[in-house]
Amino acid sequence: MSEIQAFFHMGGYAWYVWPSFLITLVVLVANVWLSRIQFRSALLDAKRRVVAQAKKNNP
Amino acid sequence: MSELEPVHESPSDNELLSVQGISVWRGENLLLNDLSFTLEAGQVLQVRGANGSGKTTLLRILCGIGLADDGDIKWRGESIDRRRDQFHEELLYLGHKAGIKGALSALENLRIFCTLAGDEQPRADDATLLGVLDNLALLPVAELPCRHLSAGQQRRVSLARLVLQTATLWVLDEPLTSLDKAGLAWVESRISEHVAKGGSVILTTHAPLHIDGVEVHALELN
Amino acid sequence: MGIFALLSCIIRRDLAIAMRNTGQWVNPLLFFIVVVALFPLGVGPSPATLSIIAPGVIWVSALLAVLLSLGSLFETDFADGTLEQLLLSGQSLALIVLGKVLVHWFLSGLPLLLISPLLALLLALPTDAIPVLMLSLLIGTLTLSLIGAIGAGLTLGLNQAGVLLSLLVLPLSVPVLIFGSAAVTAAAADFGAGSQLAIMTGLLLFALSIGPLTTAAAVRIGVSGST
Amino acid sequence: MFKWIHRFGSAPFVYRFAGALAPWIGFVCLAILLSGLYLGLIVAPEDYEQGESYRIIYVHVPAAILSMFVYVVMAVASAVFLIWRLKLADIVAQASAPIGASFTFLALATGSLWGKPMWGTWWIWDGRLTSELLLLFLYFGYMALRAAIEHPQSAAKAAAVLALVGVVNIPVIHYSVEWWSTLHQPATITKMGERNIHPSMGIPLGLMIVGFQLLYAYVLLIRMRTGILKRESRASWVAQLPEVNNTMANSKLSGTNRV
Repeated sequence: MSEIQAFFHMGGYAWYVWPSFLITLVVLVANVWLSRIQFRSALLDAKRRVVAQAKKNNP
Repeated sequence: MSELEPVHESPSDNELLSVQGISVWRGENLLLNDLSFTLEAGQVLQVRGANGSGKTTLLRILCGIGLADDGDIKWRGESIDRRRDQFHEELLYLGHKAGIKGALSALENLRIFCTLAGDEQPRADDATLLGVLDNLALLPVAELPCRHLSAGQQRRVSLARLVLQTATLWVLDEPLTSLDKAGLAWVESRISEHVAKGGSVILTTHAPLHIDGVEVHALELN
Repeated sequence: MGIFALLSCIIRRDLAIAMRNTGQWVNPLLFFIVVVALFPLGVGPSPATLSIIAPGVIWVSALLAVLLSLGSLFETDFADGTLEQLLLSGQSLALIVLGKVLVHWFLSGLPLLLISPLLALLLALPTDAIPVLMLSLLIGTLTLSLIGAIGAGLTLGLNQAGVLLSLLVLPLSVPVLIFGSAAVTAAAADFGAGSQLAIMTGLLLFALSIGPLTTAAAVRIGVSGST
Repeated sequence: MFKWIHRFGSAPFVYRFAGALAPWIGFVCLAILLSGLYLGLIVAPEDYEQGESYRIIYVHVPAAILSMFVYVVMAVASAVFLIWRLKLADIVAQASAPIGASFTFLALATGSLWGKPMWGTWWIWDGRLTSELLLLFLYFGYMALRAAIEHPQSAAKAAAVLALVGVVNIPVIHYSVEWWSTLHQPATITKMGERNIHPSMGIPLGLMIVGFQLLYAYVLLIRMRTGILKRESRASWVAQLPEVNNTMANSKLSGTNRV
């Protein structure tokens, strides 16, 4: 068994170790991604408000 | 009536309530915009405005049971949050909801109010209570559970507190709704007595007020 | 106004109201009995099984019954405007809350405790364990009323307050559940339940120290959030 | 002192400061997490008792630590909010809740994956897992209460009270559950934390914990900026922000507003 295969085999525990790391990756990335999406949409709302305000002031 | 104590740090010795820059947002709408006023001893302030203009909201905030997004309220020069209990002992609030337990009789409801009003106040005995209820034409229903009373009768039960409890500031939310002419006159004369003793009143009402010898200040909300 | 004068005023008030509204104390009691009676139907009538699960079943049912009744602790006073008058009375709101909680326990916890020996018999719990069962329910339901009142204050005036209340309070009531059923289990196995009951008393004192003050704060927030 | 807090607690300052700090924290976080993974998965030897399966601790333990840590941050922020009425503290608490809940979920999921080879079953009512489960319920309760109350100020205060009640109860719940789990099933497997850990395993674990902390900080900063934008949306400084006010010149959003 090559070293790389052994690494992925994880001494027979591959089915427990790799899903753990995978789910961790998913949760961490989702945290970052969702927070950035929400920030974008908050910025977008602020922009819309500025545009609406500008239209109201000089129609 | 307790003597009005001299106020420290206050511009006017008569100033009781000072309201500074109250603002309230309801979602995207500015309900109350930077509202400021002061109330002195012996003043009556009528808060006017259409339905939904924030009258009840304002009164609740003045009493310290509503939240403002901005602003300060001082009672005798002290923030009402800081000395809440002292303020509340001098306050009588008749809310939008009557504050009457439907399961209890008028007599029982008023007894509880008198007990909770504290030791410094003269405790009303049953003869006094019945006398007041008689004045308000409630004697026949004094022992009935209040849920069997009409809206006008329930309103009068809560109005009985005006003579049973002593307080410097009355905050009355629509005290005249569902009252007949006699009831109206009764409330107006209680207000003029209260003012004569140096008390103050803030109230909302749609009806025009006629109170003998009292100038009614107006606060218009839009 | 003295502490006891205030407490007795609130207690007499709430008792008088409850006396004219039988549902308030009968419904949680019926709920408790019905839920306990469902378990033999679900897990089978074998006395051996039933006597094992009996402490847990009685305790979980009692917990749910107390939570169910907590919804009305402040809600009726809130709806008719008397709660805001209590807030504005200038009296200690924590003491008012304590009085209301005591009445709530008297009307919901105490009946459960009194009917529990009967349910213990239905679930084949050894009779020796019944005194400990009642004692643990006495201490435990009082603790639950105190903790649950915080949730009742926080969910004041909300839609679906009942479900939310349970979601907030159930995790907090885990220690009471653990030690309550452990005390009964120990007594049923002829072990002493003294340490469990001592810990439960500690939990009660803890709830008594933080409960009323926190509930008072929660009620103020709940009332001020309504429009 | 008070003025100082208000100067640096002011919304525009925090908004800009968080925006400037976040990318740096993000880079450092990524570097530390990657080196922790390298040391933990490749360099560190296998455990003599549990074999390779022990490597799950490199994600399980940091998630479990952070799940508690975030709740404590939430509670401290709530106390600051209630005592000094600092709105920013409430934003911190609100922003922390979903992050903490996700770490708690992660601790449960990886704990379950670690438990399967050790105990032979996906779920066991072990003291720590049960505590984590109850912590998850506390997070859910906090978020549900916040969502249920319409009035924003009232929601903030009620949630703050709940967070404080939760944090004083967590130790009580934790010790009750520990006592309960030893009562029902004496622990047979010694846990990693209970014996001395070799540096070759300890260093990557430490790195992963720091990495998770930094990730929390990074996400918290972004969520705080979002919270500030939403609450201050009526303020003039928001309208004057370059990333908001360049709408006339450049309506394309994605290119200009990298976080």
